[in-house]
Amino acid sequence: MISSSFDAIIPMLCVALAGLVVLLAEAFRGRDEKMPIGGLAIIGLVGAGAASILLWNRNATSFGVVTADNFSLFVNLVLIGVGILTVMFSSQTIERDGIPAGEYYAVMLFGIVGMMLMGQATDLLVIFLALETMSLAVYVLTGIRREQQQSTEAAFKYFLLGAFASSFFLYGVAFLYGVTGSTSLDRIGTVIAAQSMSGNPMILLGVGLLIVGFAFKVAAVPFHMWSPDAYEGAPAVVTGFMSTGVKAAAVAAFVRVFLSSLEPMITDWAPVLWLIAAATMVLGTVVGVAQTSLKRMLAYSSIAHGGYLLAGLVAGNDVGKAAILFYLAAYALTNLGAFGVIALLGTRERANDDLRDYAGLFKSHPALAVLMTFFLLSLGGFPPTAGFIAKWYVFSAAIGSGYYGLAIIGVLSSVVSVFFYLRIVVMMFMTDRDARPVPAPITTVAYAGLVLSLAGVLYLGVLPTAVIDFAQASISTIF
Amino acid sequence: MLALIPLLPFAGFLVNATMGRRLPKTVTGGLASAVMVVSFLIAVTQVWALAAMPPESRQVNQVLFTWITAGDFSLDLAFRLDALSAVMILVITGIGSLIHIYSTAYMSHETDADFGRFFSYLNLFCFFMLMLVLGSNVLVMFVGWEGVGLCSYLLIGFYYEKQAAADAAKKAFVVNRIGDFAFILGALLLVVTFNSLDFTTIALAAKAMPVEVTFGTLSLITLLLFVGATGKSAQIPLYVWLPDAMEGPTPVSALIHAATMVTAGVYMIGRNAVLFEHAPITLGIVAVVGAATALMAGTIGLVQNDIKRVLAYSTVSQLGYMFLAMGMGAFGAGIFHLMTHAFFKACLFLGSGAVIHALHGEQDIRKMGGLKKHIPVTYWTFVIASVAIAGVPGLAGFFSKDEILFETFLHGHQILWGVGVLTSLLTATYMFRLVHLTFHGDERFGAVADGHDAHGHAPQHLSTPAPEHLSTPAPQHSHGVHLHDAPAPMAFALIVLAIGSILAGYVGVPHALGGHNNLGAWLEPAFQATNCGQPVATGELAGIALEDCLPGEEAGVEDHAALELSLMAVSSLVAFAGIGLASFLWLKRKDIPAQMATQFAGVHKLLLNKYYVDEVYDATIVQPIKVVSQEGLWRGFDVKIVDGAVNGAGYFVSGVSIVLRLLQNGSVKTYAASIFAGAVVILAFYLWR
Amino acid sequence: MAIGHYLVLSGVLFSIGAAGVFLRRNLITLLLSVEIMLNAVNLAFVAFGRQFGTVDGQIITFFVMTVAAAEAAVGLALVIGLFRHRESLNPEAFTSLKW
Amino acid sequence: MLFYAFAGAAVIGSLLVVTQKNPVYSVLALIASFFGLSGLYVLLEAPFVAVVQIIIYAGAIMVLFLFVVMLLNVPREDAAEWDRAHPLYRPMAVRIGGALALLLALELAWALSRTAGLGGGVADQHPAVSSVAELGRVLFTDYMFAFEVTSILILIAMVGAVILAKKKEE
Repeated sequence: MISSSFDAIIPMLCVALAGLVVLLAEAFRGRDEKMPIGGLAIIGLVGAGAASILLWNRNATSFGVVTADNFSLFVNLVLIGVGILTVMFSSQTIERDGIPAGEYYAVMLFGIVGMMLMGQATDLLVIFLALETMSLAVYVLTGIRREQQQSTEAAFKYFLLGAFASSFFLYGVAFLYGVTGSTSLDRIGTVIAAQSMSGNPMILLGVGLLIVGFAFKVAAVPFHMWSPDAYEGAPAVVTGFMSTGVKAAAVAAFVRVFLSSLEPMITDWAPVLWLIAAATMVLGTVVGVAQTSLKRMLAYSSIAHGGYLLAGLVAGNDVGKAAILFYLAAYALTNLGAFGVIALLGTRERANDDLRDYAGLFKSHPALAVLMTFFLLSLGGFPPTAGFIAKWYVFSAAIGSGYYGLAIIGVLSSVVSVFFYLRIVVMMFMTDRDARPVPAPITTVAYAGLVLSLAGVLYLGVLPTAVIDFAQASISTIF
Repeated sequence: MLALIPLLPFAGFLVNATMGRRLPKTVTGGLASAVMVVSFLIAVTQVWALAAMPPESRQVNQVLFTWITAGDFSLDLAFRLDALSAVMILVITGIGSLIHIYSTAYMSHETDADFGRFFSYLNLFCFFMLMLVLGSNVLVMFVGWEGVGLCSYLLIGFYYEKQAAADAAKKAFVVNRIGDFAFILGALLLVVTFNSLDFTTIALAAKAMPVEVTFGTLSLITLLLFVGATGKSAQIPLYVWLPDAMEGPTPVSALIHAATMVTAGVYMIGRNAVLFEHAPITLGIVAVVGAATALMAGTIGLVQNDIKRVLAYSTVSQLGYMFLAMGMGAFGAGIFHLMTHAFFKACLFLGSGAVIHALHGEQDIRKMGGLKKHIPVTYWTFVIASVAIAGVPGLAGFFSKDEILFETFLHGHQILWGVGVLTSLLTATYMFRLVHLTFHGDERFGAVADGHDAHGHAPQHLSTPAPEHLSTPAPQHSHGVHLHDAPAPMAFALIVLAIGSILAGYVGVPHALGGHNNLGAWLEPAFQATNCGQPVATGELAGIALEDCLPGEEAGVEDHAALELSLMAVSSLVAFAGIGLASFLWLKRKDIPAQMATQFAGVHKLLLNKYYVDEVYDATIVQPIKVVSQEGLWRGFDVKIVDGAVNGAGYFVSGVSIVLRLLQNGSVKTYAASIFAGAVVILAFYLWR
Repeated sequence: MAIGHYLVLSGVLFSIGAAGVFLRRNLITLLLSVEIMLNAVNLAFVAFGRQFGTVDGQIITFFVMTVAAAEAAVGLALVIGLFRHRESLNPEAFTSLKW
Repeated sequence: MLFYAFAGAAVIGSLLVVTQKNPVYSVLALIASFFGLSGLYVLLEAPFVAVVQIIIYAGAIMVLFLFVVMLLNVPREDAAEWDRAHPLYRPMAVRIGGALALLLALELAWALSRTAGLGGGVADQHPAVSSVAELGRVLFTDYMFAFEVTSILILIAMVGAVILAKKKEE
């Protein structure tokens, strides 16, 4: 065991190292000295990306609990993308909001380590530790504007409910351990496959509790209630980060656990997830309609998107698995872009995230308005954007597995969801109002981040084949 | 080369969208028109090349790249030019060019920025519309389908300062989304059934399936697609948005809401002709819905007083005709009418635009009259188009409408035929009512200021001040003030379209009149399931392909010559009767309409209020939900402004939404309770199952 | 003692902890309740581990304790932050984010 | 019957935690409960866990809690002044929470009662492994990676706690 190679953890090591360097750099920084700390973070992330690409197809494992199969590498790349874009947007906002740069980036990088580990871990205990690593980092980031009551309140709600849900998750791990004698996914899988377990109440308890834990992190109904509050209270960049990164990591682990070791019990968990997915899509969409805060509106939209992801998981077929990965990438780019725009329009005193703050944005910031429109159209699933292809895949996967109801609910809710995305577009293009406090001029780096997201959104929408092939290759190696 | 046809307008859009606000109007308008004209020329050369091919293999494919793959399912982003899409691209680029040219003059009062915005939307629309018709599979078509919806929305709401325009835009969007919902489901079901979305593949596969006598998968698919079509093409029950869409600038009404976008549903059925033919139940529904829409919209059109609304209801009615044809399986006739209708309806809309332009925004025909001598070009083109739509022999509308009625009769649907003839009478009547009230008789446009409030029953939309040209205050005209006729670009478009309204019918002169129904023959292969256009690579396919490629028999056509001639005589008589009736009522005995309005006050009111459909929707869906959502107003939630985007069905959702969001009460304990309850329920499910 | 006894005890403790989240009007007690839940899980792990005769259960317990400690640190920091804003520890005092 | 004594201590301690109004008492009750648990660990032949439970959990973590309670100096619960903001929901949350907890306990008990093979003594099948040496060996071989991960976890917690609780600058 000890002799096993370190290969599989190199991407994580890169990011963790970058986190440490960032912390040290901050410690040795002079009081008013300017330091390109974000650059350090990006170097680490790019290194991790390169490592992930080099590990492609090598199926490395380390310590018996970490794997670098193509599935996790795909998720890694998504997470690295999330990280890089977040850093690019943060470059503007942390200075504006007076957030301590070193700590902020360090915690974020450590959070990414946790997220990557979520996808790479093949042991329930390690998944739990990764989950906690990721969560703690995100709690801290949520509450990082401690002078704002909303920020702290959001962090505390998120924290308390997160801890609450984690204990359910952990209890589930305990039951699975109690039945199979191991926390290793392989071992659990073999034990479950060897003997029919679906009559065993203890393993059902375990599966049910694991669903609670994962569904909480994915913000699925009825475990979603933390997310609108946390998303609204957190700084917009952090919201973008956690609405994409946390969801991607949680879905990755969810998929790995449920479609590999718990796959034999699919008839047990699929109906539950079916209901959760349907409720999530509907509720996220419907409640989103009544929101006036953009962050909150997009929070509900994120909930709905979690539902679409779960629909892919329920479908459970090859198309569905690839669809989940593709959806993660498409959703991450789109949502980050949207939150990036929101973040850049805020000021230190005010988040400027009310719908009315967007009136006449096309007149004052035409470029931002156009970018935002693309992101919103993609979130709404308009062709030819990434969101459309992603939804198309998920729904055709659901139909392919015979889940017609789920597909109809999904299509319906995505049709309805267009209303609230459209409201923002209407505000930006078809309303005149210039009373909004003028935000600071937007830096080139932040703009570059937005353009990068847009390029990704359009690339995935117009030429999705390459990424889809990639996703299919990733998924086929493990399941 | 094929891809250039849509890409040119797209390039125009990019330029105008990014730099339009900084460029002078001549550049933006000129560029936008130029790309359309070039696109038209390319389309002509392409169609020319297509025509040079043998009829059975008229198909040009251009695969740009593979768009989507999933398992063994793969989909190309590909364009396909065949007989059907050839007709469509000629109509779109041709009439599109004319309308662009017309708009350079019509929109010249706008500011540079708005002018650029208008043309960028218009170009974008043409791009999506061309995608829609050129797409070789359902998904590419859907891209265009959604895109034109979006552009239509942007263009209807072009004068967004005006509440009515903003509301109309939202209404159009919401109604269209309902249709789109059905369309996507239909598309997904197609994937499941055929594992393909390529039109040719589907058609070939469907051909091998038995015709569904009872309601089956094909019927469901086609029905879902048809629901999508009713949204886009304004048929019962989703037609309500089209009359309101007249809030957009008039060239938009001509291009989008008469000539092109609204016909997308008809085109889509034609594209999937084989599929629909194997689902006779759906075809029956299509026919009945089409006929019912034609009749209903025709009756409403009879009493409307807004010049554009009359035309809007006329459009709905004519679209009903097209669907009637499609429902009869007479796809060629439907597309034929689509084409001729594009000419004369575009001409009518542009003519009405010229009238409105001349009168500085007046749209109420009761305040017009006697315009004949003031704006002769507009008058004559308008009359020609009206004659064409009325179905007077020799002009475009006659041939196409007659083919539809003939096919309907031939298929033994005498009732539907009767409905069609009745609608035809109505069409002639309301069109000439429009002509007479607008161009003949007394000049009533001087008395605008005094008479305005006297009309107690004026429709609501008229109570808002002159909708267009907000930038120019509408001066009150009096007698003797010179009304300027359409400026050169507008006149050019009108004249070309008027000529088209006369001549367009001659591509489909029926056999009974010694013609060869060239268009019908041209289109015929497009409605068959052949893959003759594809290079035949595999041996076993070759046999089938060759068999399919044999020219179709035209048996039995001549046998019905006598019947067709007599039916033609009937409809010609009907057309003349309608025109005569209108002339009698609104020129000679102007007291009779007023008397009838009082004598049949109930009917008149019913028609004037469009059968109260809007009111019924309002009372049954909107109002109850409004009440619910206003409960949420105590938190200072401004429904009118903020929630305005959600109309109609949207109110329902927002009502539910407001109730549901109350659960999110901010207390961490409630949230924990939700998690806890979820956990307990899941465990209970597992244990008590 | 039968393993079942330990598991039932663990279940009871877990339920008490979960109930505690709802019963008290004090942020700190809420955190303590979560600690009870984690300890209940620990008990289950150790009991299972004993049954299998391996050290896995015990070792997992250490990790859970570490996590608990880390959570406590962050949680208490947040409580202090909240207290600074409102001079209150009542969870209902912090409901500015809602709907 | 030591089991019942320790179990009783743990349960009563926990109940006290969630019923006491004064957070100081709650913390102390929890420590008492931990002693009960610690005793159970001894019964399960896991003496090292028992010791750690006392030293780390009760000794360090709980002291941290106590420290914060003292720092904030809020000896009792707030009066219900904030609760009135939600006349409808708060008592409901309490009741629902209590009912749900009861349901959960019943569910767990019921599930366990239906699971076969839980009746046997916990020590029947395998000999206990309670040597600290063995514990350490496994911890630093099989669980080495998990162990390393906790270092990041703790680092985040440290940095996070500092950022979140630090007083405002300026």
